Amino acid sequence: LGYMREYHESAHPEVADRRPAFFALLFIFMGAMFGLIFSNNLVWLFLFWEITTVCSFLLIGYTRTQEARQNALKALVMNLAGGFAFALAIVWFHYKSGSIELQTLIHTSDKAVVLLPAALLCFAGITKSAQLPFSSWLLGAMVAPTPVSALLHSSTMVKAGVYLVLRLAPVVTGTTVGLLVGIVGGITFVIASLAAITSSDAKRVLAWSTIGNLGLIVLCGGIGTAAAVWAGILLIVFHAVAKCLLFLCVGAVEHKLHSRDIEDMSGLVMNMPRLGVMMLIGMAGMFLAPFGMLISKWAVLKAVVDASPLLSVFVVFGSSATLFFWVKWMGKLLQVTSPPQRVHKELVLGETIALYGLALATFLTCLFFPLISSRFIVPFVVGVYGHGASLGDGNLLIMTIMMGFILLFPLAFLNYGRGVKVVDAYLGGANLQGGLRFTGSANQVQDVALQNYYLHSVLDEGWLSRWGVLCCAVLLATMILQACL
Amino acid sequence: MSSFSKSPWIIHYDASSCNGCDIETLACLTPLFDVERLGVVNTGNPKHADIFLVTGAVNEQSNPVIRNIYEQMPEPKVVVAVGACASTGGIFKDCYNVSGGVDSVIPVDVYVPGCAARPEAIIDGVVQALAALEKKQKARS
Amino acid sequence: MNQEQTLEIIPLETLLDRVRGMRAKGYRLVQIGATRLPEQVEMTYSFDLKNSLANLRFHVPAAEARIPSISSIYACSFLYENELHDLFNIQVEGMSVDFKGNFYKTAVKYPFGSTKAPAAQPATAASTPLPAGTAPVAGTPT
Amino acid sequence: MAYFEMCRLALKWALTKPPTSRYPFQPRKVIPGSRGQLVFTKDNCVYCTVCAKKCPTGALLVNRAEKKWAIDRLRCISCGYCVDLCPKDSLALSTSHGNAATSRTQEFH
Amino acid sequence: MSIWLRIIVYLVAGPIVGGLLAGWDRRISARMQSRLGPPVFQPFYDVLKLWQKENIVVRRSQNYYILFFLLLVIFTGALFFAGLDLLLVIFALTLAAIFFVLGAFKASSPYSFIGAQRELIQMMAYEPMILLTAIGMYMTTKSFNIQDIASHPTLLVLVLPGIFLGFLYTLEIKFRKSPFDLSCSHHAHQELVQGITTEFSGRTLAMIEIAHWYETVFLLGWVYLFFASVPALGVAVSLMAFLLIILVDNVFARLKWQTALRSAWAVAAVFGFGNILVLSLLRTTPSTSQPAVNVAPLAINAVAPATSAVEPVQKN
Amino acid sequence: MARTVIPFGPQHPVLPEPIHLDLVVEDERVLEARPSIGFIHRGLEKLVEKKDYIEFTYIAERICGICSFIHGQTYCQAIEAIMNIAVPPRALYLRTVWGELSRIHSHLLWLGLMADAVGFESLFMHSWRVREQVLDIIEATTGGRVIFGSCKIGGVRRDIDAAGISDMLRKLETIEQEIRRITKVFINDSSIKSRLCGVGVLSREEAYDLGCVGPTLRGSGVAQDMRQLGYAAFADLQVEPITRTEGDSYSRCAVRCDELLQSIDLIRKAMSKIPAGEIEIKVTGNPSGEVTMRTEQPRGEVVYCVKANGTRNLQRFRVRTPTFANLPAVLKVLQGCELADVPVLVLTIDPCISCTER
Repeated sequence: LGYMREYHESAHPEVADRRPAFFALLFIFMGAMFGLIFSNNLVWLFLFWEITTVCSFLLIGYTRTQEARQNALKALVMNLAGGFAFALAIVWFHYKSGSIELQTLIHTSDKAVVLLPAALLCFAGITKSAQLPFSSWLLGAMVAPTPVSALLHSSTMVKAGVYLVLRLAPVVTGTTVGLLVGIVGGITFVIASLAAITSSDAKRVLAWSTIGNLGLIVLCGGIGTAAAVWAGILLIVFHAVAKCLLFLCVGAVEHKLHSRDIEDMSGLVMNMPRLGVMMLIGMAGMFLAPFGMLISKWAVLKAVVDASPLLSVFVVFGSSATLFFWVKWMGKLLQVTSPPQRVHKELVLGETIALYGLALATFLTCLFFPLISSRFIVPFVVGVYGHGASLGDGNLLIMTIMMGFILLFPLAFLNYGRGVKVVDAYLGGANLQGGLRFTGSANQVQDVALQNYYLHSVLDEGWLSRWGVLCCAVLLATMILQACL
Repeated sequence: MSSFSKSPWIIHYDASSCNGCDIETLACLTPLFDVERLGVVNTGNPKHADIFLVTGAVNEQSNPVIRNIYEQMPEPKVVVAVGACASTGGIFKDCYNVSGGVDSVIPVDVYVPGCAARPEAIIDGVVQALAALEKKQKARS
Repeated sequence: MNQEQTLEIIPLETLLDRVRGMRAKGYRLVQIGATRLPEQVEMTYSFDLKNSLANLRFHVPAAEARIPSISSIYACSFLYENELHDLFNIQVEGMSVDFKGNFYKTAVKYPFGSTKAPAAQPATAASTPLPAGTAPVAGTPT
Repeated sequence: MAYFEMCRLALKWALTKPPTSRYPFQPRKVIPGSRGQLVFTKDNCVYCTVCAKKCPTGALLVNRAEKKWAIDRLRCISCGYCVDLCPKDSLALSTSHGNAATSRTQEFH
Repeated sequence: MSIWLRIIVYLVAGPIVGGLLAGWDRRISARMQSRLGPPVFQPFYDVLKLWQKENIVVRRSQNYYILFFLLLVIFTGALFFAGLDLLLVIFALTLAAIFFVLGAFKASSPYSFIGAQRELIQMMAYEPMILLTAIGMYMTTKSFNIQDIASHPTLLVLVLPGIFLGFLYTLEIKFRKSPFDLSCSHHAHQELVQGITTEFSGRTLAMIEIAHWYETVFLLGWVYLFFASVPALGVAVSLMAFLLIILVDNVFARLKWQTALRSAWAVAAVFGFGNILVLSLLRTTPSTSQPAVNVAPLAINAVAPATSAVEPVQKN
Repeated sequence: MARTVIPFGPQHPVLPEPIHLDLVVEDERVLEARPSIGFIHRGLEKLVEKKDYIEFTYIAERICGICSFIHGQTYCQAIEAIMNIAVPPRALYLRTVWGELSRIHSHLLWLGLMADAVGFESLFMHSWRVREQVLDIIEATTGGRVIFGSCKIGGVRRDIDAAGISDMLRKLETIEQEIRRITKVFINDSSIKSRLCGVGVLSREEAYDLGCVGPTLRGSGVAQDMRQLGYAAFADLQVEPITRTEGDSYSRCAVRCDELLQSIDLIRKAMSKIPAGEIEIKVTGNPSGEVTMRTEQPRGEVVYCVKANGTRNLQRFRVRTPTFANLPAVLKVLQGCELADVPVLVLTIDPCISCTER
């Protein structure tokens, strides 16, 4: 399980500010996470699991506002429901097989015995990773301070859920339970990606995107083939790095602009160049071709198509929706509608280290992706399945070439602004000199304002999540029933 | 270079004409005259255009618009004043709100006579404009 | 031809009531027009019902003219009223959409409302007999 | 089927010779009676200046003393008012549409 | 090296063929509109002219995005004609399109902004179908490798009729032709002036044109892939598809983005997914007619130390 | 949330004439559209003080290049009404024919522009191709393509001889066939329907209250047509207003499609009834008096208020053009429409800005 180490290292540097109590909580949290990952005993696992639940409850409620408390409670209730399922699974498994070892569970060949506990554990994993019927707690958790959000999202809490699901993948693979888990993940991915389009709150977009990506991981877990699990783990790693970077960026921006509305981030690359570029790297890391997330999505797609092509439809639709909201956000950062106002002292030292580190990690994980894969992930997959998976070597070479393209892009700026004449934007001939202003109705000077599309006329967040919750709840109920019978 | 005379892209603006020259300008694009066979494309965007077709005399409000559009066109560019009004102010030159032909605002390279200017006359104007375009390009390089 | 029309001179004070009455009878607002007379502006409100035209007319002094807006009765009147303001310098009070003098951008402010009234016998180039010899060419061609 | 009407129209025309004129390369199709450029015949002109006085755009300039008749082609709107008024029939409208010019000049006769 | 040869042929012939196709497109469209139309070489004249025009920009960095758009489109096509991984080609294409969109965002002008948003909507609309096409091809040929797909003995269109139709539909969006010329169109766009290209002029606009040529060739190459086992038919059908697109361009009004998005997703769900559904149903029932292809796909290589056996399919 | 604010016009490829709108947009829904006009305001109403009343005919014709003839005709009618001139019947019939020809060319022009506004370039081209055939008739009979210049106070300036009439009727045959083919597309094509149906709905009451005129009003089900006043030869030719009840852009389009055929029909009727005789009578003296003259332009009712005081120059000349009356309707339907509908809605009233702003 060496890969987990690597993944934690990337999550570490951000915890460099705020107060002792907070820090202590975080520390406990981190500890619990380590425990969670390294324990094999189901009871221990359960203990750590519940510690994270409680920690997250405390962390979300940290600001002690009404809203924070409510959301914290919501998180607690939902996670406890999952914990309950967890407990039930342990009891049942112990009753049936007399063992409380995770390894035993995984390697027990008698499907009848392990299926119900596996299903229950999956259920627990799904609650923890905020899959659709339970997604609201994670969205609510956005009231917490940004490092908490970052922690919850990118590195630990929610990953614990998918980690569990992935661990169980060999058990559920090929069963109806696995299929249903996969479908829940798939639906979550699509719905969350669509929902992310409709939101202009940066953290909410990130939250939805996290839910979506976790959905993708759960989908992998549900499919449970070697390639799928390999892809799922890749997703965890890359997602952790890029998401962490993004959360910290949003946090830093919020700190400076006192807003986390994406619309307010217009022209960020001009106003806060370093932060803007970091954010762009983070976003590129989330969905652009040569970066890690895309490699993993690619792997996911291949794995899914190999295992059950029908499920690929979720990946296909979901990822196209993902594309939309990321690109429009990136565009917003690049767009300059008003004269740039440089914000001084963009970042404090700690933040700088964290952000640069993570940005570097985004590149490095991508560049050294084959290494990571073969050194850490493949051994794990091989350990479980007896064989591993990879993308073709030739493809990796091409990926590297594309990465080269991306790295070359800043070089283009060496020629910045030479040989061109700057004129005003086209405004139907009504433009005024300098800036994006035009003579409007009644000879009034109007400023151009540009707002991203949220597709409200075809997508509605409430409607989406209602139906998503309904579908997934039905599917989960079917899953448990199926496992019982 | 000959490429300029083979691919003149136009933009059309109505400074304050009676519409007659406008629809004749549009008629140039339509099947009977089809200036696209000469490579003309109506871009509707100053940043892509080579030839600025202005119809109508200039009035108080269209004055800055013409100037803006002209400034947003990349070099080399030529201006064609289409019709009597655009060339001289025409029948409206005595109106209180008309300041005269287009050349009172921006330099005009070709004048097209007529009220309303016939499509053939406009085509003639564009052909003359191409020569001016070539000349300007030579001067640039 | 059947261009039936009636013309009624009304005092300015009754304008709103009369217009309301017109509206109640189902008339459509056809136009609001003004004519600049030497000292006054002659206002004409035309209404139509089933192709017969009814005009209401009143006079306001050319300087400092003020009339109430009928845009609360006929919503479409705001265009006419803004035009009256920009061309005739008539203050229209209570317009639903007020362009505040920016409806038309004219080179001459209030072209029809200059204090100098148009001469009864305007002398223009076209109609004035010119001394034999040369005919005028307004604005010599360059 | 009405729905495919446009397909029919497009395909039919794709296979038909287009009605496009080849104008600058071939002469324009002239419709008799079309109002084009004003043509001045010097022979019977008495330089009465009626045309110049009545021209709505002031495109004509007549000097009786010097027996000069001039026209600014760019101003002329081919309305034919002068043709109607000319007492000596020395003015007529031709069908040609006149040439585009690169500068504003007057034409003297 | 035949791969390198193919790439070089593509790099050289791509713009020529693409430009000629664009020229024919304009000419045929003109004829359908009862016009004579421009000369076939018109696109080349246009690009040549644009190349010499003055370079004007709104934001100084906007042109670099377009440069990379062009490079990446060429790169995509090269990958495609080199016969590499189909998914990778799609990703590269997406990356290219994203650079285009970001360039328009950067220009920060209202019309290019709306064009960019609409282009994004279009990308979102066609992406599923394009991915499903790749998946459908993979399911039939057991490989994402274009080389393998092309040399596969089955006539893909027979197995993937739905996907083929869906792909043609997407092509309509990809070529930015009516009814889906939402973000920009060749002529003045009635809503957005020049849409996404509004602020790009001169050399940069020429680059966009060239990129479109490359894209055309690459996309028609993809159509060919459906008929790759009968090359002559493939070429013929690609050209027919191009003609069809021109015809559709001329007999449709522009649809709204809502309609475009909904219909494209519906097509992807019905034709694309439907086709895959049928395929997977057929596959689960044992059929002898399916040729057993045992070419080791590049896609999933076994790297396990114990065995190099391929496990591409489900275990059940 | 910040909203998108963008300028639409004055220079915009869909607008042959400049008009400006500040559009406040969210996603693509227009929340607010603030107009700005005056880009074509020349102030020609005041030109009566400089040009005499006969010369002014040429200016009246150039108020607008599309409805040019009917402007000239209305002006002449107004002066004739003031001066009590009895125009020879043949002249009245010729005016009717030219008026209807200009309606056909204007409606075809509009159909083309509308097709263009919904992104249907090829239909635009076909509409304008047919329009050129109409222009051929017009040029052959009047000598002008868009500015006819054939109307004068007291009659018309040109006659159409028998050969000309039969030639015209023959050409109208083919034009009618072509028009039927094109209008079929406008009426039936589903992609056009998807862009026009339900866009810019004006109920009967709204349209009437907003003072709409012409096809805009008739598209909402109000049977109002100034040709029923019986000016020119319309007293002898029965004109039944064509109406539709839906009140959306599609119904306005359909009304115009039907009016094309109606106009062809009217020309045929007029040509069959045309009396022989003089085409003009001599006009002497100066007008004195006041009249309000209304006629039906392709876009609807135009109102001329002419006041003369016995001099060669009119005292007041005022035009209220149909577009001016229809503008409030556009502003109303623009609220809450889609950005893609803006060109459609701006064009749905067949705006003629140069008429409107004079």
